Amino acid sequence: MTSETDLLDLPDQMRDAEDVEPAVDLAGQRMIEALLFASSEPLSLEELTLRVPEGTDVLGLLEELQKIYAARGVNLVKVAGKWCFRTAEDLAFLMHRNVEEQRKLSRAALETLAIIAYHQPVTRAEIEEIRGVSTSKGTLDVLLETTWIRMRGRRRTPGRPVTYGTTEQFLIHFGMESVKDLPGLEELKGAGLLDSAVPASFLVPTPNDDILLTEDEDPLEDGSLFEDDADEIAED
Amino acid sequence: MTSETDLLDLPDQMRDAEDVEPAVDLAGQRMIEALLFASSEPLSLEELTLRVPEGTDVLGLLEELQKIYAARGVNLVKVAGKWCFRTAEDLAFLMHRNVEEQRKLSRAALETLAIIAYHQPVTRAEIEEIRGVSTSKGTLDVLLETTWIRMRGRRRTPGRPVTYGTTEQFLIHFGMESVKDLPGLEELKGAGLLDSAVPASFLVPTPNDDILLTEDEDPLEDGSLFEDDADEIAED
Amino acid sequence: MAELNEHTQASNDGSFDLLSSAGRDEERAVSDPLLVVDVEGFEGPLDLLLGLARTQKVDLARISILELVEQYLEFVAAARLMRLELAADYLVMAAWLAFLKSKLLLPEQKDEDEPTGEELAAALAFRLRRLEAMRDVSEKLMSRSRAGRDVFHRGAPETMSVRHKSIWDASVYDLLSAYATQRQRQSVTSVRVLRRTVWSLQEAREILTRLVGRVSEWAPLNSYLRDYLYDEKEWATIVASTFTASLEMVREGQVEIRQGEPFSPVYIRSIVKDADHDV
Repeated sequence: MTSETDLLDLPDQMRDAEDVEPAVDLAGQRMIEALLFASSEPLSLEELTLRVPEGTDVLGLLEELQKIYAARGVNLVKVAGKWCFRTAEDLAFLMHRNVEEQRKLSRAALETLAIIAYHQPVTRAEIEEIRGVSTSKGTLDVLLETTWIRMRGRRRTPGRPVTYGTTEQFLIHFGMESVKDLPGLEELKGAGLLDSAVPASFLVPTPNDDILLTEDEDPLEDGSLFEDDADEIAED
Repeated sequence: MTSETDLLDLPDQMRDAEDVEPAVDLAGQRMIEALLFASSEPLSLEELTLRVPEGTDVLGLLEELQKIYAARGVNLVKVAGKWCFRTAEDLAFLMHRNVEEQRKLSRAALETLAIIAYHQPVTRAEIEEIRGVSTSKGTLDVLLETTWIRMRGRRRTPGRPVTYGTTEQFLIHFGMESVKDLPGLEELKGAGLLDSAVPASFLVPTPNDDILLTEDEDPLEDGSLFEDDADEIAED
Repeated sequence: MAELNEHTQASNDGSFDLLSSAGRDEERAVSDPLLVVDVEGFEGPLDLLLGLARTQKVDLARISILELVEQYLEFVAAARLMRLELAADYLVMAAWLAFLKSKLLLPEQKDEDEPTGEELAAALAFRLRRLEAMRDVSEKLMSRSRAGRDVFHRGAPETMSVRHKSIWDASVYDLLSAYATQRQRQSVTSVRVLRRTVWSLQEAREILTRLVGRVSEWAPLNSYLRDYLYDEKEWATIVASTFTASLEMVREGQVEIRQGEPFSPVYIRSIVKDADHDV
């Protein structure tokens, strides 16, 4: 298409020149094609010139090839001053393959998730306080990736730490109607998950995943979610 | 050119059918082109079909592409039942600079390779019978290293010797679609020279690199492949 | 395996020429009388037979097996004459060929079980043809356009990028047991961390000795301890230790204690050693 347009724009004498142009150097084209295809790296004009018979108009052939391949699934492109074949940009989607992997949560992630579920809205510092160990950023990132937890807001305390809570996906995945379905102390004991000898002071909170923020929560400012620094400072 | 001739020979109603043929599926062509071009390994019809939109006539597109590329420096060929782009055979002279020095196979190894290719599945004892000389373990090791041959299974005879056969890499390396493309195969078969029995019986065997074991083969036990002793015993 | 290059005086005729490696043929034609017996080039007796057969310059199908057998036996005889050691393979073949020769020369025996000389000769011819055929095709095979030598596959493959999408999995049970285990672990740990201050008997005794020494009036034991009561939590250990210590001091005659009734305050006073102080 473009070549047609170009032709129309050409002054007359040029168009005549085209007519007398020698036949396409197919042999040369084929050689350049093969060399570029088989090479493990892009080739420069000089490297190509060295490999084809003397007198071959390598640049001319490259430009011809570039036109020939422009509309195809593979294009001839010049990168860093060297030439190579590359699959067409619009077909990049073909070059990806999605692999779905079943993955298990680490124990740290499971514990953190459980604490968020029971104690929500809860800050990272509070999670650490309950777990007795510091929580790596990675653990929360993994949990956010599961879409089972979300950042709810900011606690109205010094440092304004982010509060975490569970999501609708959490309920869907674990087949609960609401987080209030999470078993309490007696049920956990009954299921044999808690030792019956736990101290009297041992409390299992009643979780609350209400969309509405609690009284001591402020809304998250838009954008601040993705600023690691802001988050770090808030957590410290 | 050929298609033109074909058209002229077509009866009228057929020519009409041609006329209503839908336009070339350029989008599909580009996708197949890109997928094959990008890959260093041949791709099967199934692999390609999985990667392009449903309903794409992959085989038809492959055949079109094969015609388009037939005259070019890079050809679309079918090896080992799979499709791939390869530099044109007649340009071998250009490519020799790319060749990494390949280890030359000894005459013993070459003969053994040919015997395995034409007589597969074949045991070491049978190879020795044909060559009239004992085969050193080294020869088979060298061939296994080329990845052109593989241990297939165990022959259901006393001693349960290992059977050998060729691999997909063998077909790819020698540019064959299947072992039926082995040079001179028909003549050898006709002359009864692929027969292991002496003198020629009426049974004319055909090389068989089918993944499936033949009736008189048992699978290799896992692990036994790497136990030299087990192999030695079986071979003796 | 077999003996390699042996340079020996030629015995007589030219029938050994074929034993020499082809490359040296011409040289020797000029520079005779050196004979080169080169078994190294042969891959065993069958290959040697094939080499001998080739010199008959006829189609292997029409080869004279008898002539071939003669040639082979001559070769072996010559090698022995030159005291060359031949590998066992070659000698076994020689023995078998000698047997075949006698079979071929003798009038045919009518024996159903044993193959005739012709049949054995045909079998040998078949094996030779088969070996030659394999040799031919191995050459044909290697002269094909080979990947990585004559034809090339994609030099810079565009590797398929794999996008991993994780599907996270956890059951309610995983969740609850993680919670319960974790909470329980924390509560147990905190109990262990709590350390109690314990008054040792020795400490209590020292303190009592110093305090009681000053007073000879009855006074409630607890009042002596008031100064040392830093912490309510320590009360039990203080009382227990001092009471035990006081009992010991009573036994030693240093103090007296009395209590009006169960659970009432315990009184204590030091024993005055002076005689004029009445009890």
